[in-house]
Amino acid sequence: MTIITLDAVSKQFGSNFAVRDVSVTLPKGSFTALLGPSGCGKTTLLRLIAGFEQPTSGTIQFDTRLMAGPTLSVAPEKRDLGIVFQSYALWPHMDVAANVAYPLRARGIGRAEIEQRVARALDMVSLAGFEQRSVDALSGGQRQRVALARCLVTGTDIILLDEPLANLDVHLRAAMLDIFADIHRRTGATIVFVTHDQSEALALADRIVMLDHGQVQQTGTPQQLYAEPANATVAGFIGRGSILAAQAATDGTLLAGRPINARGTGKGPVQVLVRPEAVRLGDTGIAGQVARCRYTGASYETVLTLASGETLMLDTPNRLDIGAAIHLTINDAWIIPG
Amino acid sequence: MTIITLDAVSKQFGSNFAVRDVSVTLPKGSFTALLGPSGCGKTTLLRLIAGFEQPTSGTIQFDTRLMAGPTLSVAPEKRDLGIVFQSYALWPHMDVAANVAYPLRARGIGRAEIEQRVARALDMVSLAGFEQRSVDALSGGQRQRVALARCLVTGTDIILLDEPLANLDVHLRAAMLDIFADIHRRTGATIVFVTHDQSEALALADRIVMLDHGQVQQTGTPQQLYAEPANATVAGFIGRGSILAAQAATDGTLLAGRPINARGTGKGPVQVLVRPEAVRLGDTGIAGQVARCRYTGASYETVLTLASGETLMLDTPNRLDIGAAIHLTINDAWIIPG
Amino acid sequence: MLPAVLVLFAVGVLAVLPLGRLVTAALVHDGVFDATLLIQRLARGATQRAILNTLDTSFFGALLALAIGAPFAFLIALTDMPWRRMQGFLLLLPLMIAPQVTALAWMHLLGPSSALLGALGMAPPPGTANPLLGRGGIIALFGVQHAPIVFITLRAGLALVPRDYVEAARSAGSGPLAVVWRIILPLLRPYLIAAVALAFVSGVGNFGIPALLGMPQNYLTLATLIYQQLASNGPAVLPQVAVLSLLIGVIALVGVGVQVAALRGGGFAMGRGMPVRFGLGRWRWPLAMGGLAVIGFMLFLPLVALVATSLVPAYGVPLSLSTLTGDNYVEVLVRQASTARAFFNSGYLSLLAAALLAVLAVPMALGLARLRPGLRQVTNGALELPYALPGIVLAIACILLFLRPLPLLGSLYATPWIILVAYLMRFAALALKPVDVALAQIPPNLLEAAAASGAGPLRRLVTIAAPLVAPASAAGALLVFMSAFNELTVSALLWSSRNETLGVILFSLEEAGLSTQAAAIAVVTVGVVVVLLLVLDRLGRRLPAGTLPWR
Amino acid sequence: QEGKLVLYTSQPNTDAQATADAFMAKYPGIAVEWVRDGTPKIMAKFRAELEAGAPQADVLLIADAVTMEGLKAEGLLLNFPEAKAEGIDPSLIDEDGAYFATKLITTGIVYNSAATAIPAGWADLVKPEYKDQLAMPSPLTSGAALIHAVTLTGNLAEGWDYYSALAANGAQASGGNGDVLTAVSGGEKLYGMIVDYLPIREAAKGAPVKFVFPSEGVSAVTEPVAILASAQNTDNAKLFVDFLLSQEGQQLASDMGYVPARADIALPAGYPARADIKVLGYDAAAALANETANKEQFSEIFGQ
Ligand SMILES: Nc1ncnc2c1ncn2[C@@H]1O[C@H](COP(=O)(O)OP(=O)(O)OP(=O)(O)O)[C@@H](O)[C@H]1O
Ligand SMILES: Nc1ncnc2c1ncn2[C@@H]1O[C@H](COP(=O)(O)OP(=O)(O)OP(=O)(O)O)[C@@H](O)[C@H]1O
Ligand SMILES: [Mg+2]
Ligand SMILES: [Mg+2]
Repeated sequence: MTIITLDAVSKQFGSNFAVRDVSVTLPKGSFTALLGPSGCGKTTLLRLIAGFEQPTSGTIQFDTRLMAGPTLSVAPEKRDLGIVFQSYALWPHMDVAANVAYPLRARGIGRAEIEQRVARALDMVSLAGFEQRSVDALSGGQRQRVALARCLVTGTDIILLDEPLANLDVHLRAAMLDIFADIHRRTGATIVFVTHDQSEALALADRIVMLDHGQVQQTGTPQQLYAEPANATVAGFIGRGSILAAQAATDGTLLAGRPINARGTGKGPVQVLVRPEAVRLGDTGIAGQVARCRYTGASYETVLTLASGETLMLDTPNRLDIGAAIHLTINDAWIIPG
Repeated sequence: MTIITLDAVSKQFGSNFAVRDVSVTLPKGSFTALLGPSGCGKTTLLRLIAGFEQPTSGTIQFDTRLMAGPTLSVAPEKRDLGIVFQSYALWPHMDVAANVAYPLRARGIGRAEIEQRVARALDMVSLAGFEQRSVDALSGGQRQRVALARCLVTGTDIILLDEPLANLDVHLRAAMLDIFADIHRRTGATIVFVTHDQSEALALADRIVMLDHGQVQQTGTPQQLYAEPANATVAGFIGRGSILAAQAATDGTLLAGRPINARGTGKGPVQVLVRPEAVRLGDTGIAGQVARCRYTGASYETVLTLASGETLMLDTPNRLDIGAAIHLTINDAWIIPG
Repeated sequence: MLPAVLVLFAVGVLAVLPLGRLVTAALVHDGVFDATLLIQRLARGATQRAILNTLDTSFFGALLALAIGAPFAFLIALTDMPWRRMQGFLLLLPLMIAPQVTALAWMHLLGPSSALLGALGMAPPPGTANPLLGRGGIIALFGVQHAPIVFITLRAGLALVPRDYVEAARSAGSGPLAVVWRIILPLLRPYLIAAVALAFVSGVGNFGIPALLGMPQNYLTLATLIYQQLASNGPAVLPQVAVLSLLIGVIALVGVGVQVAALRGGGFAMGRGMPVRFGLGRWRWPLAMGGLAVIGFMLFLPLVALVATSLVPAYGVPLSLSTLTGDNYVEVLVRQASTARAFFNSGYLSLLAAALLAVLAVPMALGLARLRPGLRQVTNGALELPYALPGIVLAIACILLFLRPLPLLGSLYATPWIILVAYLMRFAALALKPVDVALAQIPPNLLEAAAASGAGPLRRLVTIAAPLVAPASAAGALLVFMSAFNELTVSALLWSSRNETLGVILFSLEEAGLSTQAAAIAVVTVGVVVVLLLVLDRLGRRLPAGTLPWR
Repeated sequence: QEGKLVLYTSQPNTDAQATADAFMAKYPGIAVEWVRDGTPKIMAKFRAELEAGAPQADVLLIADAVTMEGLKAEGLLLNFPEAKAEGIDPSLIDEDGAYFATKLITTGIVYNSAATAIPAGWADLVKPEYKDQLAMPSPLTSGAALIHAVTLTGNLAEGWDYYSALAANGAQASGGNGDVLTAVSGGEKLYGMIVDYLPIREAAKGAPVKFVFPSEGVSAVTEPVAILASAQNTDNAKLFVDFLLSQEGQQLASDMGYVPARADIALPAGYPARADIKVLGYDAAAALANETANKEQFSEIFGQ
């Protein structure tokens, strides 16, 4: 239950900015996703918070305690936080219980209490009874949960997760999503997790910080980022959708010469984001030609080419023939700012 | 354009069957996905076809040529096929052109022709101009495409792909899907690809062979596997959906005491698969309580608990409160055979 | 199948043949098995003492090597200590310098006539025995000589410890020292055991140090006991010597076995990842200085003493401006044609051995990988034996083997080629090890991709496997070259007219009491080695990382 | 007078080279191939070759006669009674002409110039002021040292008790003559038993050592030369033997710093007059017969 405040934090490797001028406040008990494409600086940002890297400039505070600044950097072991690595980083020379007990040992806590707290932490991740297992004998999801238990065991207020689900298969991933949500509810810790998978971020986080090229693109709730992306980068990264050119005026927005229902503000030529679920096929409306049709099970993801040459994505219940001419209406669009 | 025929193929490692009694025919020019959970034997099956493993029993034929049987095994280098590994397996000591040219060199083809065919292969994967690049200086998607070019360059009839998209990010993955489809169209080769990602299999393949525990669960088109899974394993693995208990009779099927529209045949107590898109909320119908609601962007994936204690998944446009009581109707269900 | 057969054949020629010949000499008399000689030998006090001394000095020497090598490995591999690379480079030098030269240098440093201590007024008074003589000195120099082995082995292990393991421990609340103690050391345990075992085996087979430091006081190890037996009784005692060689072989085998078991049984699968790097903060410079001081003491002081000795006209003459002379260098380098010849001979024989082994290592390692695990272990062990045995033993085996003309080749005896063959036998393990490791690290997919591309086994070997492990085989070749260039004991019995090696020249000068000339040769050899290493270091910038042990 | 000659010798490198060079200067048609090593090692090499059935050497030129006696007894040496050995004391020549002395290498006492007590004879070395300060070569390593031991124990009244007294006085017996020189000139020991030419030569270069011909007399080895029965180049070997025994060959030995075997050649600088060197005799045949016993006796005394 700690506020994490980053103020104008930058991190350079050589001349290359991995993180540039990031200012964010992560409220008490929030569950924040750091989202962005590969190489955008997510891991670096997490490592700055954990204290494994020192910012080139800017400050990091936990509540009112300065953790890193121009002249000072609190060592990672003094920051009292828990971190789960993408590789899980379980120590192969210790069994499950010893891995989980390690942070308590490092704090010099008594044997009896350690035992009890380890049992509690393993219970929380549904691994009671695995104490004596070698970590090499665990499946990916089990390892992940041991790593989680190790970071929960101290009752820390800050939990950092680096791509916690990246190595798990689809079904395990869904199960772990539930566990994370559950842990968050039960501990109330301030959780930060790194992911490049937008669906993970949407499903899990209550706040998303979207990064690109080391800079914050947008901060907000999942719904905000999905419905009202702050720029084309965010719009392109989160959810499926098409970005189309349109004309905005005070009395409405025109796309392909037809009025559409567009949220947001803008004037003159603008870009609008159209989500597949906002597109309906019809007998009239904007004309297009089927360019591609891909089966997804529930429906067919169809891509149309519009008269302007732009492409538009929508879901159709049936396979459409490539090249077929169709018409569509757009129920909802978002004028991308800037 | 080769028929690949596997007849009663088994492969044991020690006492453990990685592949058990697999018989499939992959028609000329087909694009087949080997789909299944981790460890189900997909890679082993692919390696059997490639000749890196010898079957414990059974035979493998390309057209009428016996490739592997009780007494014979043609070496991989004599099978004249192309393979792309999940790790790409590019040779770091050669540049892009040398990697792609290698299969031609191994066949003793002349310098001038090599150059020309390498250029054509690189062109096919949109990597013209990358000839002199070191493979270490390529992104994941580019490496993937180099590996693909290397396997295309000989004009082979059989292309094997092991989890070709697993290491790529979402956007690259979509782009590569297009490239694979395109290559298939242009070369007409018999393509077999391994994946554990059902959406990849649905989108790309014209046939899916679903494996579990080394055994074939179902073979068919993507639509068949999605709509009419042969058993609960396939039903649970492909697409989203819920498996519920129902009562089948000649005059219709009852679920929670109400008639539902169920395809398939069965008598007495059966299991039915209900896809989220077949569920509609309403004021009347089957009663349920919201157990979980997860944002996915386009909608909320909502899980209900039914009176029977079973859970049912559907998509709702809005977030429903946990615990809220609702009613629903089921438009379509599939009676899982067996 | 074929590669496996070829490997077994190669191992047979390189290892089993010479050792088998020795075993026959030891245990078969007049065509019947007869262990009485072995039992008689074991019953002797001198043999038992030598066994004890061998175990004692090798074990404590290995521990000392650990004490010296481990801190350096940690500081150089894990921290941001300034001048890491240079220190790593310097730390390898003791391995590249012949043990005899090391011993010589230290004796010259610490004896009553030490020019260096004399200049400082700290030399022991005349009549004081050299403090290095005896058990303590042998252990100390084993420690110095074999510290690089520990360093290299541990560094290889440390490079595998992923950063995540360390960072997970730090965010769990452990400071850097606790992390080293509770995470890194346990993870490194197999490497620690392997390092100690390797240093131990090196001690068992070492002749130069106990020869110079132990024999004057009749403190004999098995290696020096063999030498003394041969020297005093001549070849009449060949069977006896063979028996002693077997004993060394058994001890060495145990050491090798421990090492193999350590790296296999206890080995943890460590994920690859970014290497660990601790910030030392304000300790950076003090630690760098401390490291340099230790290296200076270990390496430079004795070398300077050696240089000082080489600059006086006769051993025992104090170094001063009036006694300073280059005569020893002129004598050995210009007047004695044999020295120049020896440089040439040692040069080309070592180079040939290194090149041949580098080329052979790749197919051998590939073949080894195909053997059944049990057979593979045995084969590896067999290959290490000629390296672990004292060179003089191997030399005798070679004489026994190659004296009679071979079909096609004729007699190798009295030609330089017998030395080359002995080098190939002795150093095969050195060349094979890095290649073996590198090959294991090549993803099998790379070779499979080549097969799927239509390349047959030979083509795969030449175009894929060989280039990929080239850095490793180059590193192995480098080790072979250095070792062969500095080697004294193998060629001691195998050289013939005009085929003398550097070691032979150095040894006979020392034996003739011409310590100053011996020192001059030693200094020149060290110089050549250092220059070579520097050239390699230059080249190393273009080689892949990890090719050179210090890069 | 052409072809080659294979020489196995224990002469130091420089001397071996000089000898070969001088011989080849005289017989340009003959190529001398020489191999040099300590006597035990060169013998080990020879024996190994013998065992394998292909001995390489034509001529042996090694430190001591006892080894030659042994070889002769085994019938490995070629008798060469017609050798031109005039001018050499017949006692230094084998009666059957199997081996011939080429020089006299005596063993005396060396001391470091820092030593306060100057030894005059062997008897001094067991005195308390020499305690723990004597280095001597081991008969187990050096052939000359074995003959020295045989000679001293045969001529001194105390016999082997003399060696026991040395051992009790802390003498260190190990290695060869070179090791003794290193120990004494390096100051680690103040006194040593050693062959004459090493300290005399080094002292001339400024090494802080002096050599004493003890008053009781010195032992001597003769560095005998012999032709092997298995020699391939017997004619050249005979020429070589004759050359070594000739005035020219003997002068060469003197120039190299050794006492020549021929009485008519002057001693090199640094030596007293030939008449002042009292060489103690020994019985080579007995020495050979008792070789093992003597070595064991020695080992026992010095606990080796
Ligand atoms: N130790 C380092 N030295 C030099 N550059 C680094 C270092 N760590 C990261 N970088 C660079 O900083 C940038 C951001 O890296 P970072 O690991 O934070 O990205 P990421 O968003 O976590 O990417 P991914 O999703 O691939 O893990 C990259 O360009 C990376 O190459
Ligand atoms: N060389 C081998 N030796 C022993 N067992 C093996 C070997 N290769 C595969 N197996 C076993 O065979 C089974 C099938 O493995 P396979 O690699 O084919 O699975 P997969 O379906 O490709 O899984 P994944 O999706 O994880 O790649 C597994 O239980 C695996 O452990
Ligand atoms: Mg990252
Ligand atoms: Mg697989």
